[in-house]
Amino acid sequence: VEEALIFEIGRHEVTGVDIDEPKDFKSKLGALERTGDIGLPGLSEPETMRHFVRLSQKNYGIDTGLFPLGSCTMKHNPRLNEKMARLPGIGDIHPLQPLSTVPGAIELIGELGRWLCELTGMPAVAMTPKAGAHGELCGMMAIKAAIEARGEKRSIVLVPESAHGTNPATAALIGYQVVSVPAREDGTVDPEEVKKRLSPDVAAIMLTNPNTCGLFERDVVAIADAVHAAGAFFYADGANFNAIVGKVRPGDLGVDAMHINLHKTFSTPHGGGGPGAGPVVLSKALAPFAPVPFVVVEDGNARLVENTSDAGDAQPLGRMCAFHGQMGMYIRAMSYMLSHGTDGMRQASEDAVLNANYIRASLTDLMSLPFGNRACMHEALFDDTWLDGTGVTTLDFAKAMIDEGYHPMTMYFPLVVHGAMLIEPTESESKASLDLFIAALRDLALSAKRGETDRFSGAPYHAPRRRLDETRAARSPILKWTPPKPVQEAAE
Amino acid sequence: VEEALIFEIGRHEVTGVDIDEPKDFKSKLGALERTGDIGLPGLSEPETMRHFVRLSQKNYGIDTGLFPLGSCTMKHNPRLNEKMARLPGIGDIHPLQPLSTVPGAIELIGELGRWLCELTGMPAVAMTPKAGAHGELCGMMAIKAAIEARGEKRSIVLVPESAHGTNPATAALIGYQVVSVPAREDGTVDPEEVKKRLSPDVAAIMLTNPNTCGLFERDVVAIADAVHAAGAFFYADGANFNAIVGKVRPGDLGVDAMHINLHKTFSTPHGGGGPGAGPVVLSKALAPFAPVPFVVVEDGNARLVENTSDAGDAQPLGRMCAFHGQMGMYIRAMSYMLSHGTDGMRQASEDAVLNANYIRASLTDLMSLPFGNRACMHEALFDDTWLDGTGVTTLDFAKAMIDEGYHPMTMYFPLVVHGAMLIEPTESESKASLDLFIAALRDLALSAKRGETDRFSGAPYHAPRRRLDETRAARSPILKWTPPKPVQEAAE
Amino acid sequence: MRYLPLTPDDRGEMLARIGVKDIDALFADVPNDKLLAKAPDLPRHKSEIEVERALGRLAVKNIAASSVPFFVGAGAYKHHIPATVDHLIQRSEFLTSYTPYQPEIAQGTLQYLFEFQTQVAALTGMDVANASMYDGSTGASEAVLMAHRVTKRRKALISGNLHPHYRETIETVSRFADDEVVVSTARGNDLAAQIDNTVSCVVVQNPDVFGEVRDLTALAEKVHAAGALLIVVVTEAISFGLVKPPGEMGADIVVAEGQSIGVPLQFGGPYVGLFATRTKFLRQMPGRLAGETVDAEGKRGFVLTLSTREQHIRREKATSNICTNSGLCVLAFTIHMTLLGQTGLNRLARVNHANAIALADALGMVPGVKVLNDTYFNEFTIRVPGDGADVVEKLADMGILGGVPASRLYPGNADMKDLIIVASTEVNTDDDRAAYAAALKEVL
Amino acid sequence: MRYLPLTPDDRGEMLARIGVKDIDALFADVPNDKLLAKAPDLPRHKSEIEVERALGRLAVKNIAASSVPFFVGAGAYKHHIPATVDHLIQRSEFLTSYTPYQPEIAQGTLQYLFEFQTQVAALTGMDVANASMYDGSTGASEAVLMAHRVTKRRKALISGNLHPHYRETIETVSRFADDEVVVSTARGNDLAAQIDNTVSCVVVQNPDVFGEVRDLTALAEKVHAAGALLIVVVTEAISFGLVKPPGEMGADIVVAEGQSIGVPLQFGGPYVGLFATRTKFLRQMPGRLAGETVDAEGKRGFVLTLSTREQHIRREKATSNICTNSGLCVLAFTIHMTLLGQTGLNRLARVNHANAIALADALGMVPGVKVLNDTYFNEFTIRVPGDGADVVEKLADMGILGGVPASRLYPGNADMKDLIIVASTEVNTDDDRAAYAAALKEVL
Repeated sequence: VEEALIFEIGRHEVTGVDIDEPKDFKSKLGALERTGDIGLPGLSEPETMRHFVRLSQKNYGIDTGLFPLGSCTMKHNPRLNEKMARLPGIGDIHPLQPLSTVPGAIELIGELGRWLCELTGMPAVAMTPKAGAHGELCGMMAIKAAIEARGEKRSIVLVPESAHGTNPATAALIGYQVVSVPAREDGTVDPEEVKKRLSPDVAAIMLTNPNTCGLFERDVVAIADAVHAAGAFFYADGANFNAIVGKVRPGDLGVDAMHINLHKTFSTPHGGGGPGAGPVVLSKALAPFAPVPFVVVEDGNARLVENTSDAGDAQPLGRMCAFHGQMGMYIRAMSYMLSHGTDGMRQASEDAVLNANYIRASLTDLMSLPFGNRACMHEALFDDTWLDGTGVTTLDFAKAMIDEGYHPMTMYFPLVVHGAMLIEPTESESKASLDLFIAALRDLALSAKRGETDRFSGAPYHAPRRRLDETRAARSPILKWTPPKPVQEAAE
Repeated sequence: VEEALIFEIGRHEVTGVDIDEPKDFKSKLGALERTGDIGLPGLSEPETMRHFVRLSQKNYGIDTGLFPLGSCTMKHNPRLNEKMARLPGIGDIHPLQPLSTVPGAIELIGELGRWLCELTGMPAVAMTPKAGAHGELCGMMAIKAAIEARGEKRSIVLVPESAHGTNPATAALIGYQVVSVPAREDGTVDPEEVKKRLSPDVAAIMLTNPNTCGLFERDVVAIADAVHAAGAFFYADGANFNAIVGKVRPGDLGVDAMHINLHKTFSTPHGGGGPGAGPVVLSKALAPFAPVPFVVVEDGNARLVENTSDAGDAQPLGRMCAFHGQMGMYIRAMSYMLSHGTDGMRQASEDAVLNANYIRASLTDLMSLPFGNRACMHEALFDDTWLDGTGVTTLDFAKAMIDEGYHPMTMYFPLVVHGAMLIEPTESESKASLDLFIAALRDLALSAKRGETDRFSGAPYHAPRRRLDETRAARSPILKWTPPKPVQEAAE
Repeated sequence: MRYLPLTPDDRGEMLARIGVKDIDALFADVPNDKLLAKAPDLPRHKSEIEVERALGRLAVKNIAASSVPFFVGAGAYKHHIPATVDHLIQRSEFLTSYTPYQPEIAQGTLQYLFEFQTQVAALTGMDVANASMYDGSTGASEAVLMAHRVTKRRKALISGNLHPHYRETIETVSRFADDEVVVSTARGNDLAAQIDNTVSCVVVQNPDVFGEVRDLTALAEKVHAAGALLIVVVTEAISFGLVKPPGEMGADIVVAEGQSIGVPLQFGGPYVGLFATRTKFLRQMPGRLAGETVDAEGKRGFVLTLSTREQHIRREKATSNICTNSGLCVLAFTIHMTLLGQTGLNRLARVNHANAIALADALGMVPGVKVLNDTYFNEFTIRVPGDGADVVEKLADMGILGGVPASRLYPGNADMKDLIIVASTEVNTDDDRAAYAAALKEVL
Repeated sequence: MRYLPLTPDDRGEMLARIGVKDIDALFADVPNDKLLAKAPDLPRHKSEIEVERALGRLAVKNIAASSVPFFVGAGAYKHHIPATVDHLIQRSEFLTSYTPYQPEIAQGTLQYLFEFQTQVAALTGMDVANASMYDGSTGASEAVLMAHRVTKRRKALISGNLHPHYRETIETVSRFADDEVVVSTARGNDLAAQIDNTVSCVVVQNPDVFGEVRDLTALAEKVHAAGALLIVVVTEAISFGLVKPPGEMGADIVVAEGQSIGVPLQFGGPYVGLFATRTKFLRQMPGRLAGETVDAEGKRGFVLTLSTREQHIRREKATSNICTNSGLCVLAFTIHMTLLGQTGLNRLARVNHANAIALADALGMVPGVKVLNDTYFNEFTIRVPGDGADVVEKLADMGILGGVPASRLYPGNADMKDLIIVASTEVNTDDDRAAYAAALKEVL
C-alpha cells in the first residue's frame, strides 16, 4: 500500500488539535504578524495516526529482526527505559527551573557519571555532548586546551586508516592536520608506525579499540606509552566499547579521553538516526578542562556547576550546548545499567563477543576473512575475496539479505578492507536466531557461488521499494514537497 | 517471515523476568506443592518483544486501514483514552480498597452513567455488564424480574429475523421461547406482524434500531406502543447506536432497556475481540431491578451501593460479575465523550451516516441494494444479486478486498438478505479515504463482471496467509501446541 | 473536532453526490417529532489538556496501590507488570484489530490465542482451554451452565468459601434460568455431605477466598461417584506456579481469574477469565476457540473454530450467549506468561509465598491478632479484636491498605465481623510489612 | 538476566563450534594484566521493580512542570503534547530502527524526514531545510561555521540578546577553530554599528532571549551590504505560527530549537535543531538531507542524499563532523506539526500570545514590578525590586515556578540582577496567573 505525503492528503483548514480560540487581545507583536499562507495543511487525528503507522510499516527495526550492523551496535531497547524516561519528575522538568526543584536530576547525572567512570576506569566525565561525534569534539577540544594550558602548540593528530569518518572530521574541525597511520597485515595498528609519526607537533592519536576490523589492538599499551612519551594524548573512539564493558577498562590501557555512545553500549534507542548522547570520560590530565555544566559529587551530595564563573580551580573549555545535555538519554542508560548491573554488563560483553565469533566460525568455510580465521571481538569482518568471479558485489549481497528478512550488515567499511562486510550480532540475539541468520547467509553465499546473479543484482525484490536511484537524488536534489502547478499553468 | 510458536523457541530454564530468589521459608502449602514440568518455556525479553511485534505485523487494524465492518463500528481509537486509563489513580486501584480511598472512581462511574442516560433519554443505567451480550442478559433479566415482580409469568420473546445472534441466544439462556418476526419487503419490521404475535405470554421484543439492514425502523413508535399495550417490554439492541447519538434518543422511542457497546459507539478499542463493556440503560419501570453494585448520585455526591442488603427500596436482580464492571473501559469512553462533547457526538453520528450514504450512492450503479436505493443510516447493505452469473461469491469478493489492502466488510449478515455485504465506514474516514475505497470496490466489481474469477476464487494472494482450511480445523480440532514426539518414538 | 476528518466542504460535496440537500434528509425515516433539534444538554467538546485535567482531578482522589503499603486481594492482586507487556498490547495492529473472523489478516491475534490456550491448559493441568471469558466470575457462571448441559441436571452445589461475588454471579443467572443453587456454610465443613446424584456440579475455590489451600482429590472422587462435575475456581493465577494444579486433583472444569498475570488492577475490570476442561467436554465449552489448520498453500495457520457452538451461528441453540472475549487482556496475559516461563512463574510464586509467610509471622505477633489459616499461598485471614471493617478503615487513614474485611464480602454474616483477608505479593517489601504490623498494633 | 537470551548450554555449544575452551580465549589479544578478573565494583543486576523504585526515588525529588503554575522558558517551553505523538514515536519500527542508509527498508524514516524538511522550510520561510541538528544551540554553532565557509571570512558578530548558552556554544567551537567572535551588548543597541566587511555573519535571536520581537529587515540589508550572512535564531518554534518568519525578513540561515513542537522538556535534552537556508547555500549546509527519487520500478521513494558533504564520505574534508541527527525528536515534531496544521499552529500561537499578554498585565499590576518589553510573543522580561534570583527562589518555595532570573544566564552582569524572564503558554490557566501575581506581591 502506497502512502501519500501529508501535504497531499492534508487540508489547510483541518487541525487534529482542539484548542479554544483565545479571548480578544491586543497584539504585542509590533505589527510583525505573519500574513499569508504558511503552506502546511493539517490532518485529523485518525488520518495522522494511520499515516504514521503505515509509514512505520515500511521500516525495519531491532524489534522486527536481527540487525547485524557492524560498528553500530543495534541491541535490544528495553521498554522499561522508555517508561522511566516518562516519569514526570524526569520527562517534565525544565532545564532552567530553580536548582532547588531538581535535586534528583542532578543526582542522576552524577550517578550515571560515576558508573561510566567505574566502567572505564577513568576519573572524570564530561556529560553534555549530544552524540558520539560531539563527544569526540569535546574530547579533542579538551586535549587542545590541555596542550595550550602547558603553553604548547601542536598541530597534528594521528588517525589510523580504519577509523570512523568522524575522527578525522573532528580533528580537522578544530584546526588539526590529520596524519594517517596504516594498518599492518593483521588489521591492527603497529606501534612502530605510530612512533615513526610521533613528534613534538603531534597533539594526539585517535584510536578505536576494539578497532573497526573487529580486532582488539593488542599493542594498545605500547602505543599509549609512546604517545604519552611524545607529550601527546590518547583519544579513544568508544564506538566499540560494547565488546569490553566489564572486561577491560580503557583507563587501564592509557586512554586520556573516550566518548561513549550511550545508544550503542547502553541501549538508548537509535530512533532512526538519533537522538544520541556522547559523554566523554577524561583522564586526570584532561579532567580540569571539562566543559560546563558539570556535576560535582562531594560526600555523596551532587552539585551542579553551571557556569565557568562557578568552576573554581577548573578551567572549563567552554560549553558544548545549551542546558545539561541529553537527560532523556541519561535516564535510559541508567535504567539499562541498573537492570544489567555490573555482572550483567560483563556477561553482555562476553555474549556479544561469543555471538560474533559463532557467526565467524559458522561462515568461514564459505566467506573470506581478511585477517585470517582468528578470534574477533564483537563483530566479524569479512571481505569480498570469496565473491571473486561470481559477478556479485558486496552491495548486491547485502541487498539480497533484505529479501531474506534481514537488515544488511555494514558494507564497505572499514575502508582498509576490500568490499568489507562487517557483522555485529550483539548479545541480544539468541542462538536460535543466529542459527537462522547463519543458514540464510550460507544459502545466499552458496547461491552466489552457483552464479545465481539475478537473485543479487536486482535485490531487494520483497521490500517496500526496489533499489533506489541515489544518483538522481543527488544530481537535482528534491528536498521538500512543492505543490503541483495548477493544471492551466502547467499546460502553458 | 514465518513466526514460530513461543513453545518452539522458548527454553525451560529461560525467564524474561528478573526477580531475586526468596529467602528461605517454611512452606505453608500443606504438602500441595506442584511438582513436575509445567511445560511452559520462557523467552528472554528481546525474544519476547520480537515475537509479538512480528505477530502484530500479521494483523490488520483501524490504524492500518479502513475497516468497513457493518454492525461492528470499528472507529478511531484515540490514544488519549489509553493514556487516561493508565493514570495511577485509575489503572492502579483495587476494586476492594476501602471506598474512602476511591471516591474519584465512584464519581467517574456516576458521571459516565449520567452521560449515557442523557444521550439515550433514559432514567437509569446498569453499568456492570462486561460486554454487549452480557448487557443483553442483564436487560432481559431486568425485564423478567419486572414481570415477576408484578406477579406474572411470560414465556415468549419476539426477535426479528435480522437480529444479531446474541439476541435469541440471550433470551433462550434465561428460559424464554424465541418467536421470530419476519421483515417486510423494505427491510424493516411491520408493526402488524408484531401485533399478530403479541399475547399475554409475550415478555418482550428485542429490536435493533437502526436495524442490521442499516435502516431506521420507521414504525418503531407504533411497535413500542403495541408492545407496551400488551404488557410486554421493548428491549433495544444498541449495537447500531453510533448512527443516532445526539440525533435520536431511544428513550423517546419507547425503549425499556438498551445495552451500549462502549467499544462500538464510544471508541474503546476492539482489541482483537475484547474486552468490551455493555452498560444497559433502563426505563423507569426497569430501573429498580438494576444489579449490584451501582452508583447513586445525590446532590452531586456519588455513592456506591455494593450489596443487595444496602439497596434500600430497590430490588436488584442480583450481580452480573465480581467487582464494579469494566472501569478500564469506562475511563476510555468518558475520555472520548469529554473530547467529543455533545456537539462532537452529534456531528459524529451525522458524519457516520453521511459516509455510509456516500458509499451507497457511489456504488449503487454497480452493486445491488436489496431494499432499493434509499437513504441508509450508518451502514450500507448490498446483496449478491449483482454477482449472479459472475461465478464470484460474496465470500470471494470479500477476500479479494484483502488484496486491495482492505479488511472485508461484514458478509452474510444479516441473514435476511442473500449474500449480504454490510459496509460501515464510520465517521473516522476522510472523504479522500472513502474515495480510494470506492475506487477499489468499483475496480473489483467491474473485474467480477468481466469474469476475472481467478482474482476472486483464489484470494487473498497478498496476505500473510492464503485462504485457510476451516473444515479441517473443526473436524479434528488442534487447540493447543503439543511437543513433537521424540524422533525414536515417532519412528516406531 | 480532532477526531472527525470531514470538512464542511467535504460534507457539501458528499451530500451533492448522494443527491440530498441536507444531512437530515438522510434521517427521514426517524419520526419527525423524535429527531432532536439540537444536541443533548451535555458539555461541548474539550481539548486534550482539558480532558486530562478533568479526568486527572478524578484520578488523584483515589489512592493508587503502588503509592502505599498494599495488602488488598480477595480476587484481584497487585503484581508488577513488565513494561514490555503494556508496550506491546498498545501496538496498533493488536489494539485496533477486530475479532479474527478474517484469519488471513488476523494471524497475529489467532496465534496468540492459540498460545494462550496452550498456556492455560498447561497451567491448570487440563486438556483444553478456550480463548478466554470476560473474567473469573462470569466464567464460573458459564462453567455451571456447562455442567448442567453435560450432566443434564440443573442443581449446582457451591462452596461457601467461593468468593461471594462469584457465588452471586452464578446465583443470579441460575435464578433467571430456573436452575437450582445450594450453598454450603462459609468456613464450615458441610460441603461434601450435600453431594448427591441430583447435583450437576460442585464449585470450590482453591486457594479459597480466605486463602486456605486444600487437596481436592478426595472431593473429586466423591463428586464423580455422584455423576457430577467438579468445578475448581482459582482467583490467584500466580498460584499455578507453586500449588498442585486442579487438573491433577480431579477437576473437570477449571475457571480462573487471569488478572494477576499481565493485567492491571483498574478497579476490577477488564480482567481475563481462564476456562479449561477435559477433552471429552470440549463441545459443550462456551467461548471462542482458536485452532490450528493449514492454508491453501499448506502453510500452518490458525482460525477460530468449532463456532457451531456459538451464538452467531447457533442463535437460540448456542452453548452460551457470549460474543466478546477479553482479547487484549489475553494478549497481556500471554506476553507476561511468555516472559515468565515456568521458571520465572515458579520463582515469582515462591516469592509471593515467602512474602505472605513473613507477613503472617509479623501480623501474628501483634497482640490480639490471630492468623486463622492452616495453609495458604499468598493470602490468609486474620482475626482481630473488634470490627474488621473499622480496623481496615483506620489503617487506610494511616496510609496502609491492609486487606479486605470479610464482612464486606459476607454482609450480614456475624461470623465475619472480625475477620480481615490479607494478601501479600512480590511488590511488598520488608518496610511495608513492618509498617503494617506497627500500624495494626497502633489501631487495635 | 532478562535481556540476555543465551543459556549456559548455548554458550557451551557455541564455544565448541568456535573451537575454544572458554570465553577468555576470545579475549586473548587483550594484554593479560589488563583483563579484569571480575566485574567492576558496581551494583549487581536489579529486577524491574527495583529499577523503578530506584529511579522513581530520584524522580520524585524533582518538581514536574505540570504539577505547578509554570512560567519558565528562556529556550525551552512547556507545551501540551497530544497523546498520539508519544504513542507513535514508540512504535518499534520507528524507535528501534537505524539511520536510513538502506532506503529500501527505511522508507518510513526517510519519508518523515522529507516531510519534516518541508515543514521546516515552510515555517521558517526558507528554501530548504536539513533533517535536523542536535538542538538549537549546536545548530547555531554549525550555522556560524557554515557562514565562514560560504563567505570565506572567520569572524562572527553575535547579538548580546542571543541566548547566552547559544553564544557560549558558538564561542567554544570558534575559539578552538581559531575563529573570531564579537558580541554586542546585551539589551544594548551597538549591534548594527559593528557590521563591517570582515564579518562573515551576524547572529540574532527573534524573539530574543528577553522576549522582544523585532523587524530584522533593515538589519538584513546592512548585513548583506557588507557581504555577510544573517543568521536568525528562534528558540520558540510556536512563534512561527504568528510572527513574521525570518525568511521574510532577509535571513540567510535560520536556526531554531524545535522542542516546543512535540518534544518534552526533559531537563534540556534531547531536543531537535531546525536548520534552514537559501538554495544557493545548500551544498555548504551541515547535517543529513532526505531527498526524493525513484526506485528501479519507477516508484517514488526517498533516500539520504548529498552525503558527499558528510564525514563518513569526506572524512577530514566534511562540512561538519556531525553524524547523528535527532531522528526520533524529528518524528515527534513532524507528527505534532501534522496534527496542528497551519490552522492549529496559528491558533495555538494566538493562545500563547493572549496568555502572555494576560500574564504581563497581571504582573505589571504588582507594585514595584515593571514589564520591560515593548513587544513580545509568549515571553517577556520583568524588573523586580531586589534580586531576581531570590524572588524566583521564594516563588518556588510557594509552589510557583515563575521564570528564569536573567542573572543565571548572564552571571556577573550587574544589569541583569533584577530581571526575570517569564514565559506563558497554552498550559497556563487564569488560576495560574492569579496565583503568580498574588505570590509575587507577597514575596516582594
